[in-house]
Amino acid sequence: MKQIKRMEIVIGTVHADRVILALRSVGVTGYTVVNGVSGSGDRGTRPIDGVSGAFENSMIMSAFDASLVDAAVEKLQPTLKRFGGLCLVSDAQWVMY
Amino acid sequence: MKQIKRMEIVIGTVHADRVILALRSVGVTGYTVVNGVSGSGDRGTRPIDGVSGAFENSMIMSAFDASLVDAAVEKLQPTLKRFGGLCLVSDAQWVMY
Amino acid sequence: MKQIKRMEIVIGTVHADRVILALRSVGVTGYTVVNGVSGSGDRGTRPIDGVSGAFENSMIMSAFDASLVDAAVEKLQPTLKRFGGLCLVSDAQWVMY
Amino acid sequence: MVYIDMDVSLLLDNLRTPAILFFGLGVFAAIVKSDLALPQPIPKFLSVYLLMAIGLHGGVELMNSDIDTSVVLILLAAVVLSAVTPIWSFFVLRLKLDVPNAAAMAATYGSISAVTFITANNFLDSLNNPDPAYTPGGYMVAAMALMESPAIVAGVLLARYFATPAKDDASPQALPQEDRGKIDWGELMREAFFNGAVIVLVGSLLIGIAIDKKGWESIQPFVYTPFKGVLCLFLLDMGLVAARRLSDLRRCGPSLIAFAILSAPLHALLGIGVAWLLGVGQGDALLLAVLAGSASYIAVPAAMRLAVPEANPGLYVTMSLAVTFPFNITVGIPLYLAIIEALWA
Amino acid sequence: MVYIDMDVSLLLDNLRTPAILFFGLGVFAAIVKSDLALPQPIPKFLSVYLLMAIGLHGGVELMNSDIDTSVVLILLAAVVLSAVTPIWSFFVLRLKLDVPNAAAMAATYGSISAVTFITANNFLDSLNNPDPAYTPGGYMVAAMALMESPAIVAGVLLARYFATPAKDDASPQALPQEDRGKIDWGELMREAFFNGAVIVLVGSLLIGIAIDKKGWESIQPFVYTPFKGVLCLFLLDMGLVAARRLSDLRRCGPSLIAFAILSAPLHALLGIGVAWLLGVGQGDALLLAVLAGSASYIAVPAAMRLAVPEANPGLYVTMSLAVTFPFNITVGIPLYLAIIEALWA
Amino acid sequence: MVYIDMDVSLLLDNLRTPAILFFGLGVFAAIVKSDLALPQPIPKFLSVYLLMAIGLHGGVELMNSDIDTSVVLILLAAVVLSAVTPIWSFFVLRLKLDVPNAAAMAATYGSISAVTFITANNFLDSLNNPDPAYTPGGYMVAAMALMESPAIVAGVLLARYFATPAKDDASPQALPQEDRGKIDWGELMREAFFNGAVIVLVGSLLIGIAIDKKGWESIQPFVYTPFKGVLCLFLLDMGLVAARRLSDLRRCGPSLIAFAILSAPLHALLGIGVAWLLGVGQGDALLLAVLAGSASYIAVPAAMRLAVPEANPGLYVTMSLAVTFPFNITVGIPLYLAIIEALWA
Ligand SMILES: Nc1ncnc2c1ncn2[C@@H]1O[C@H](COP(=O)(O)O)[C@@H](O)[C@H]1O
Ligand SMILES: Nc1ncnc2c1ncn2[C@@H]1O[C@H](COP(=O)(O)O)[C@@H](O)[C@H]1O
Ligand SMILES: Nc1ncnc2c1ncn2[C@@H]1O[C@H](COP(=O)(O)O)[C@@H](O)[C@H]1O
Ligand code: NA
Ligand code: NA
Ligand code: NA
Repeated sequence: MKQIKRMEIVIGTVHADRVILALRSVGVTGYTVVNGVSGSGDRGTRPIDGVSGAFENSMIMSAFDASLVDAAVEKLQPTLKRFGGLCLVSDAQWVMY
Repeated sequence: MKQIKRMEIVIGTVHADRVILALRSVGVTGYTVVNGVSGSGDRGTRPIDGVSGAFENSMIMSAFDASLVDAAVEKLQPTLKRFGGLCLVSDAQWVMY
Repeated sequence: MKQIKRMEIVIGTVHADRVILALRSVGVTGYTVVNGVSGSGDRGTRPIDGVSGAFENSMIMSAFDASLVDAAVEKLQPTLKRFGGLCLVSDAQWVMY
Repeated sequence: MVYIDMDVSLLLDNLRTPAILFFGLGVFAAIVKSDLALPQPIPKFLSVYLLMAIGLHGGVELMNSDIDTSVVLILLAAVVLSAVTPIWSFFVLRLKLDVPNAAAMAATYGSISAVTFITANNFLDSLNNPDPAYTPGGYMVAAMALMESPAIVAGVLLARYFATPAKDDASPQALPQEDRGKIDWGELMREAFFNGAVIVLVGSLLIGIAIDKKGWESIQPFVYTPFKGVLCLFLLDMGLVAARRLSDLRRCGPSLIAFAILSAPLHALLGIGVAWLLGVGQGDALLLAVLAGSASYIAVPAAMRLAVPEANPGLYVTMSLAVTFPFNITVGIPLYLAIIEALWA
Repeated sequence: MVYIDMDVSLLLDNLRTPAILFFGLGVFAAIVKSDLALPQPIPKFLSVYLLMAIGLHGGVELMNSDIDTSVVLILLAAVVLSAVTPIWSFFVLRLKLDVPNAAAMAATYGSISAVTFITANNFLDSLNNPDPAYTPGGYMVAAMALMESPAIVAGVLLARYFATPAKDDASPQALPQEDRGKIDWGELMREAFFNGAVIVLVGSLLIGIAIDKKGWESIQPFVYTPFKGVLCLFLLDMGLVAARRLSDLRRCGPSLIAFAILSAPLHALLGIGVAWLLGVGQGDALLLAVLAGSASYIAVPAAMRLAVPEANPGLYVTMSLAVTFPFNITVGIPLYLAIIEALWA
Repeated sequence: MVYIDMDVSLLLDNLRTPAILFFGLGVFAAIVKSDLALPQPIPKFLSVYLLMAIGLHGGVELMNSDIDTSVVLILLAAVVLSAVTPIWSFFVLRLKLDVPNAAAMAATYGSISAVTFITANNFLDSLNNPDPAYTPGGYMVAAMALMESPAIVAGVLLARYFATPAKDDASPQALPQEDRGKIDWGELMREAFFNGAVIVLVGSLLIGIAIDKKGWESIQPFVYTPFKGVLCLFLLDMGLVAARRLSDLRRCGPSLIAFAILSAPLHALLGIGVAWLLGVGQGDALLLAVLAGSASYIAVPAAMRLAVPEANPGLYVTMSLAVTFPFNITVGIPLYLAIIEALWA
């Protein structure tokens, strides 16, 4: 098992592509996306109300080496600043196989 | 980055509103909800079998200050006791922007 | 609150049953499954493109006692080796009720 | 002899309708462990469609039929049936189950299955019988609409009134002391009467009554013409789901399975008896039998998970979906009609 | 007196169409806190279907109608209306809102609601008026298709041109200094013209023009015959969604609600005035009124979340969906027709 | 000259059918990076519907047509084609791909695309040719149903028999030593014969055979009348998906793309040759050509991810969906018919 960092980002689905581009730009190619997520944050509640998709969120989870965290965060900052969202970083162990 | 706590709750979708009310009542207004989740626990397997929605679960993730954990747990206990579910708390760092 | 391990597995939906069987075989009966997940990893990008379901992933989260981790990992290794996927282990506290 | 012959031919007629064949296809796919699935929310969508369609059509028919005392009596009988069957069911089930599980199961069996009702309608239709007594009245949809809520109310009241610490319950903690006997009437009424399935059915029925001929004609190509085809697709999914639950039966035990199989014809006989007393036609009688004999797997489980969370849905949904529903749509419907034909002859 | 009588009877006619009754059912279900829901992606699927159906039918009708100068003038008027209404709306809204929110709301109200348009069509149809002036031309669908993009472009340009740090915005950080006034034209055009809703509508219109009679007949049983029934199901969901948003209205404040209610008839009057000047029939006039008076809740919000993320969708979607839309489909449509009938008489 | 003229007019006829125009709209939307999408499980729902509809209709037609030796021979030829084309494809593909990828791709191309088959049917229909030889028989659906499984079996057997450590595979670990050559026949049969797509198609075919005229008429308004319209919606999504995969083509390399484009007409010619030998009509010949020339993107990929997980779906799904499918439905179908008309003349 390898010690790594697990990053978790929640952002509007329409902006999820920017997050993925930012991650890729620092060399992170592994990620998992959960669509159809709803939530509440600084920008109010975002129900998935079925008519306008404008409120839908996505959750992006990515595990990568701790050395990439700073670069990733730096690349993500402008997107988060502009479009809002949540970004968490935690420790985890990667089961190698 | 700020050190916070990440709470993760899995509960029947029909009871998810109670969890959100409990969180809000202690001042937690940021959370993310994933619907259409299935699982297995003390109360048996809950497949999403398409006819009755009675088995569907939701996963609620919320990041907040460590100081709120005890209050949140206390508010959530009755709901969990009555309706079952899973509640995990872990450490994470919040990327400020 | 009880100190436990939180395992998180991302794998093709068609292989998710094997993961659950592996967990059950070591005595883990609590888990949560999120279907309809997309992602990117060593085996390329897996969009949910709507025609062929061949690319869809599932995310399986399971919380259990630290003593079971080694057995679970051992059982999961062949499936991960054969079909790919991600397996993370992290620390969390289980809110007892 | 004659009755048995009739029954077998009715049975075969029923088994050859497209809807039942698709149910069989779903069962087959589940048994051979096919990966076939109609993922959510498609089945939910189809079930809203079916409820809307049956409600609208019932409402329109209701407007075109004479409402006399016998109709009022049928509706009354329907309400009474759905309120009373849970009570005896509860006491029978208590022999094997704790209070919450017995109450939830009782509510399930007091209520109705809209798809079984639709399938019975479909079957009557496929018989092509020219006798008008074989054409059920639009008020039967109203009867169905009236049978969901009383059963839910009865079940919740039983659960609250007899509340004791759960015994077979898997959860370490049972209903907390302070909750016993306490009834939140507002919430109970909401779950019984404003349940999604109830709202769509009752609302569509009322809309069917409210609209004029032109309105009905404008929506008929969606809510009426393709109805039987959509039912096939829905039953394909029901077959998959029911058969995939069969593996849960082991955990339910033989006495519960016996209840699930026997209560259907028993309740149906009760319905037939009431129909006979009221002197209605064969079509109405069959539908009343099917309403009494069927069990809910949409509206009631949703209400029970909220109101009686201590009960295990793995019991009441499995019984209703994997045992009673298949029994009714394959064997039950033609059997009930054979009995009715024998009695009415 | 006569006008008011007429209006009331038109109003009642409108309220008795199945589609509006289902909208009411949805509102009722939300108010009584029913768990009824049509989960995603069903509403998305239905909305793609409705846009495809209206586009195809419009295209086919367009091919069958004479294209003369008056048609070209109507199309031009439509474009101008949707480009100009956002501008005055923006300055009015600026009294209460910061630049991004005022711009997003202005774009929302300059654009159109396809479902309101469809409902108006449906209403005209249900009147059964033999006068050909009551049958709108297929080019009205083209007019609708032309009104989405200009409003989006106008909104984004207003947001960029007047960009200042947001003031009511909940986010701690406003539009970064370097973004002000800077316009990514490629992205803007993509959001305005290649938006999913715009593509389906315009594409289907063009396909409706391209196919021959045989092609249309082959797809008509799917895209035309069941159309009004599908609309009922969609409006059921719209009722649910609109009423569930009512609780957000408190946070919006009375002046915004006043704008949402008043701008509808005001813009509709503008549309009626233009129609009157162009001398079109009552059917076309009603549709132009409805296009001008309605506000977007699908295409524009999607574009605004990308292009003006500083604006709060909780404001512009709520206003358009929970206030203007219900107003238009219940009261607005018959009201506008009553005005038109008075003017055209 | 004559042939070329004919081909161009057939090509234009084909490109003007609504279904193909919607495919084009989807491609356009993807190319301009529109956010248009039909999210899961809508496409899955539509594909189950299409398989069910084509199966039922085929079954009903089969009952109405005379089953003679030539029909049996066609069915036999279909099975042989789908079992044999993977073999030569495998050896050709091995020049560029490792064993698992070559085997999975070979199975993909041996199998069939139901939507291509439906589109060809649609095209024949749109020609309105009075010659009965242009109306294909219901047994062609049976032929299609028979062609999925042999290709899957062939692919898995090839993968197991020639198993060596993967070479182009991105995964650090190849097929474990102990798995080589070992075949789990039970699992293989389940994946080949009880695959969701196969079950729905074969099951609906059998149900179509089992039901009587009345049964068919009761479901026809859902499974037959709106069929061509639903196909448009599905092809809109196919256009989106196919074009969004175009960017993956770079990674596939020119030789694979050449295979994807060339194998379609080559296999189709094989099908035409067989049809010619059997002396069938032009309609049947076109369908056999299309079955032989098309590649799977639903059933086979699902089976390959289970049975040959070492193969990269990014290769075989992309080739089949983004190259062969668009080629066949736009150019292929009219091309094959032109060849058939030349040969049969
Ligand atoms: N503290 C939090 N915990 C969990 N999710 C959050 C939190 N804050 C924000 N989110 C998620 O991120 C989305 C956007 O957040 P915001 O930009 O703050 O409105 C919300 O709709 C939530 O889904
Ligand atoms: N140990 C666990 N790990 C992950 N998820 C769990 C666990 N226990 C319970 N869950 C989830 O919580 C739901 C309700 O749990 P329970 O009330 O224990 O049946 C289950 O259906 C699972 O989705
Ligand atoms: N580093 C990672 N972080 C998050 N998810 C990952 C990562 N690597 C792989 N995954 C997920 O696991 C799936 C299979 O991974 P792989 O077998 O490496 O292609 C991917 O499609 C992703 O959804
Ligand atoms: Na009953
Ligand atoms: Na407008
Ligand atoms: Na082929």
